Amino acid sequence: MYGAPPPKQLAALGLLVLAGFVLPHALPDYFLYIGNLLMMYAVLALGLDILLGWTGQFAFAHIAFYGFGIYATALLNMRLGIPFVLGMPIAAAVAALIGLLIALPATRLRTVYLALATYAFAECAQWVFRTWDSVTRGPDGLRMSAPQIFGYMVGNDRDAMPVIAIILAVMLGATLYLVRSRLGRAFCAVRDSEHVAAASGIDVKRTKVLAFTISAFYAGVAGGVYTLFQSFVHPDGLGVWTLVLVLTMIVVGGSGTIGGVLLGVLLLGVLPEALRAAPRGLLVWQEFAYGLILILAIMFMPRGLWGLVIYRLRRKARRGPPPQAVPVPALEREP
Amino acid sequence: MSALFELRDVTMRFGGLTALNRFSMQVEAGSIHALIGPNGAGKSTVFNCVSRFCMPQRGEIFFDSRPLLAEPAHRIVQLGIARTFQNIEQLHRMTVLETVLVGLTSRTPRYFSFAPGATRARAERRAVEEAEEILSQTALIGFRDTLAGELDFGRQKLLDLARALASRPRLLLLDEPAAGLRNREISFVDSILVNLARERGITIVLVEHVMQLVMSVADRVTVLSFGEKLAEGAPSAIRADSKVVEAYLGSEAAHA
Amino acid sequence: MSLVLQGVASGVVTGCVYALVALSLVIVYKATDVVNFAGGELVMIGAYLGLLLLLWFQLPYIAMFALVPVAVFAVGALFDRITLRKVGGRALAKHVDLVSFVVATIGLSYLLKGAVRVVPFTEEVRRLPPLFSGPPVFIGDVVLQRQDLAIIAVTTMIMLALWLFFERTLLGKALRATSQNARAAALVGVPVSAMRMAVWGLASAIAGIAGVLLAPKLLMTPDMGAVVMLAFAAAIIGGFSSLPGCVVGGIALGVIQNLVGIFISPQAIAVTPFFVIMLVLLFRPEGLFGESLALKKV
Amino acid sequence: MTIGMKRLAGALALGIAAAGVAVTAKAQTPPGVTSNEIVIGLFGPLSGPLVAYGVDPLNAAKMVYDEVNARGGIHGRRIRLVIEDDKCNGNELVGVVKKLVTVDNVFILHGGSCTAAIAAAQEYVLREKVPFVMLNAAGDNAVFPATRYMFGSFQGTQRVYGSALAQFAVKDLKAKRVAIIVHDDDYGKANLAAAKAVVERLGGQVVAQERIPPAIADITAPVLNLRASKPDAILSGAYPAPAVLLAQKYGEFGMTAIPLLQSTQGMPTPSVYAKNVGNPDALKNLYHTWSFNDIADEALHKKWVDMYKKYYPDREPGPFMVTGIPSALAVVDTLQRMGRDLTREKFVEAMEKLNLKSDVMTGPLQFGPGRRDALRSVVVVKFDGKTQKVMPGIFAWNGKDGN
Repeated sequence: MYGAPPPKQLAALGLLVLAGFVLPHALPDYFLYIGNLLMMYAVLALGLDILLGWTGQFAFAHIAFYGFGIYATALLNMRLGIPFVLGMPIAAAVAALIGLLIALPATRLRTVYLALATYAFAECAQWVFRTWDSVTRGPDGLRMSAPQIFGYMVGNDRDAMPVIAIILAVMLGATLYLVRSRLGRAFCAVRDSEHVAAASGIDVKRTKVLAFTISAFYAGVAGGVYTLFQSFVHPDGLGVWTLVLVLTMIVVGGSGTIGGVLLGVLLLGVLPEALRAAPRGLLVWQEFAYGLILILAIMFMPRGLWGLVIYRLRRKARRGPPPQAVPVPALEREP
Repeated sequence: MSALFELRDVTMRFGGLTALNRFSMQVEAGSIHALIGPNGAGKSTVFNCVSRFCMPQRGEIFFDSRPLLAEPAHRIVQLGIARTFQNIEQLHRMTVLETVLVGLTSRTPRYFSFAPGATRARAERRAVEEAEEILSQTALIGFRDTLAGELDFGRQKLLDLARALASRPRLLLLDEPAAGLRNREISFVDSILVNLARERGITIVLVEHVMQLVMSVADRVTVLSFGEKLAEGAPSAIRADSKVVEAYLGSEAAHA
Repeated sequence: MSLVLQGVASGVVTGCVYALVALSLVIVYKATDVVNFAGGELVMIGAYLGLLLLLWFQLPYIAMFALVPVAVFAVGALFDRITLRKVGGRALAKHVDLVSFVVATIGLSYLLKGAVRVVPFTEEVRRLPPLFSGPPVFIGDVVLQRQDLAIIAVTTMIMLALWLFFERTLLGKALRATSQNARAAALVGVPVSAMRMAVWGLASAIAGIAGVLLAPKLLMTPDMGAVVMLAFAAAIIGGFSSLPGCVVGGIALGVIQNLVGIFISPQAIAVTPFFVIMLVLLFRPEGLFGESLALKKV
Repeated sequence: MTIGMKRLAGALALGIAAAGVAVTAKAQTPPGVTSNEIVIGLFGPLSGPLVAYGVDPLNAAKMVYDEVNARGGIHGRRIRLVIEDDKCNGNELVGVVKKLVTVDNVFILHGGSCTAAIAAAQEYVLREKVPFVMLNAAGDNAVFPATRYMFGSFQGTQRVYGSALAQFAVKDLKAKRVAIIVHDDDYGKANLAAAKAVVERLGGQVVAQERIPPAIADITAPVLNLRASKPDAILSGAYPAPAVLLAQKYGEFGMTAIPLLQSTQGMPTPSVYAKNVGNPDALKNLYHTWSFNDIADEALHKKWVDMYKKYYPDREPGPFMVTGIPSALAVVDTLQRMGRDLTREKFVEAMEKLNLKSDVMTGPLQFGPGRRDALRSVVVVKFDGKTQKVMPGIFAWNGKDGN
């Protein structure tokens, strides 16, 4: 991608913020909660997709940075009295720093080795959250006190929504610019061919390290967002299930596309809520259906739902002579 | 005699296999230098050593009297050496224009990625304009927004060349640019190469099996066989060299 | 001292179980480049199928032991035929395969787990009768169950059989060729996609046997597939491409876990395999037994 | 984009209108109560890994309410249930609670099988002042410290089990050196703390504390550690799978001279447990806590099983079925005592006065000011693999040990 984000997309960000301010006055807590949850997942998934979809690094450490973001933001607030507006950026920055430290050895690894090493890191982090009683309250879970933003208490869905909408808009806007930059193109080039990337002057290792770092930053921010509308964190929620959920959002929606990731977040976030209407006896099949959806999505939508949508749109736009018809010109030889 | 590019005594082993054995060659500025040899002779290894994808056990490589082996892979293009790839190694999921923008990396300012603003907008605009110009030159402008992976084989090769050209190289390493192309496309490549060397003064090292192309464009030919230099000279001399004909050209000479 | 010896002996047995599952993962990875995150669920399916055959169909133990690998073979082969062939058929670049393949296997793992979970019988922990029962065996101070000895024996036999199969039989050689260079294998007439299917079946059958063997030892729940992470750790220690490496890796892991439990803390047992994975990859990115990666032809 | 904006505007208008209606409606009647209906939000894990703790118990609770409705309801009001699946996942359970409170406008919440997930919703429930009665979670972390609106632990907390085993070990078995093995999670932590406090209070000594991972594959190391500490009794708070592994190794290592005391959660069905252990020797010296009446009085238990089979003819009740009953009985009892005048605050006050001698549990279900855990006394049973023998005495937690 290149250039600047289209004005329409930037306007959509404005609309998102507007909705964040208006909806709390219109909807019951339940919808606000689901909305906040979706916005948090959006930040989390956008971050994972930078690594997975844009840079092509199959890394699983994301969930650890998310957990770190939650605990760090909450503990900075509770233990040191550092307000959210400072605490969350600090937490996210430290998450990014850990991401950088992980990336230095991890970028030497490929494919299965990278996937397993980063997964192992995530498991180790979860173990630390569960075992480090004196700081995280361990398996009892941590009750978080409500954060303050410029002296204004947040902690319920109503008050948190505008703040979360602003954070998502900022992160989304940053992503829009990021993918349209030299760095964003370097991510894609590394994903498609490290050889071509290196031969084009891209420092492959540095690019990967940056992708890890930025991705960890997003996860840290998502963790900070969690503290805005939730009041309790437990290590059990920071395990493989949440990771697979975010991964599924990306894959079903369409990895390596912002629209696809958002679509995936929306679909998989709303799906369990929509399933509430299903007959009770069928609920037990959810896990089975979840696996089936994953398999079918991978089989029939290699580019995710977004890929299907884009493909349709493109085909519509391609009424007229197909570009293959352009002939190869035969240049005259120099004498 | 001004050698722009020189390999001196390069030996490269992979496990027990010696891909290059004390191989030396000199390339003169502004020339088109072909590197030929049977499959597995080590031609691509030469390029991979220059690209810094592998590290020779011994020997040195100089570009403009500067030792290359001390540089990391991504610095090579900044020094003025660009390359294409033999197998179509493509940025499959990037569009044609984006691919050329990637080629422009070494010449795009490293503005802060997240910062919207006038500097960034100007830099992006300039890069896109330049990329479009390169696409026009290589007759790919009609495919500007097509995914590279969706191009036909010939145009993928062209795109690879366009990407390499985007860095404004002084030395261009082309790995089988004509392999698998139809005659009509080969003559197009032919014309582009000659144009690049004569008009823009780009030095070209060409690995190629299509003798028709080699013989028509090369100023000088080096023949590699099993990692060692077999012969070197003008195309006509190589063609006449009995050793070369025996070792390599053999049956193919008849076709050429 | 007997404390440590006992820990080591039990660790060896548990390690053999990890090794069996790891073998299944590595065979698939070597031949098809797919990291099978559903490996643990194939183990689980094997165990529950065994229980089904024994309790529901009242089959003798030997018949069950023979039928389970066949059934799980079918599950794996069908998964490859139906899903992976389609996913692999249209892949553009290498890493895209990896993500898609891995997600497909994650899908399979949830599918299998979900299918087992709908049967209320599986709500409670179950146990498959052991292959051999009887009083435990004493070797000095060290106690082992007869089933433990059976596990060691079967692991050794499978290991040997696999070695003979890959080294000595035409089919095995064809499989190896496929895993080293699919395109070249296709050129010399190896039916590559049938081979991939066979590999998936074979690996799944091994997982199924592992299920029958370890179900008496680890007990059965629909979530018992979590053992796959231990197998991954074993495989990583072994280099992820070496069959003997798996066995050594599995046994090393089993022993390390017990020593950690004895000398450090049982709390740390859970994190040991992951710590081992990170440590091994930090210092030896190709694992302890792995061959270093050759440059891909550009 | 314009279509999207129009839709958004439409949705907004609708939402605002709906909110307006909701506000006016709220002012007239207490939420979830009409002249002929009480709405209760009932939820538990109906899918996911912990489905065993959800489907049958929730069915059983529903059965209790259905039975009440069949007899004409409570003071002329029928109970209407809104049933949801929480998957035992915190994020999901919080969503369910918010849906039940703000969309379905239930009177009270009744549900939750997992303490950690319930704890995630606690702050919201307290803020919105909605009574929350737990379905069948042990719930240590949701009832300690006690909060006004959360009620639960109808089968006893982990503190109760830990304390009962410790009392039995030190007082009845005269153990001086006690080794404790628990899960490395919140339940294990609470169990261990209570057991340790009791042992030390009674003059015993805790010689080993092993915290094992819930998914442990090889339990050799912790069992060796237990053996090395030379205990007079081993207290276990392990879950079903590790509990079986523990008993197997304990038998294998010839430790059967040392009594093994297992908390309830490790053996949901004792006969299945015995079958899983496989080695009758290992059960020679086994005791376990029990909080249900079925061992002492099978007839009472059978009544509920038969009723379950009547309501759900195509489902064989699992081991956790009865765990859904006591909480539902407590809600019904409280509503009965309240009469027709229902508010959430009055429900809390009536719940505090609960003193129910249910025919399901071993002890009375009681709450009080500052007490939100219902069951504090259990029995200890000796189990040899075939017969169960209730040991004399009721083992009660004193409300302090381990807090």
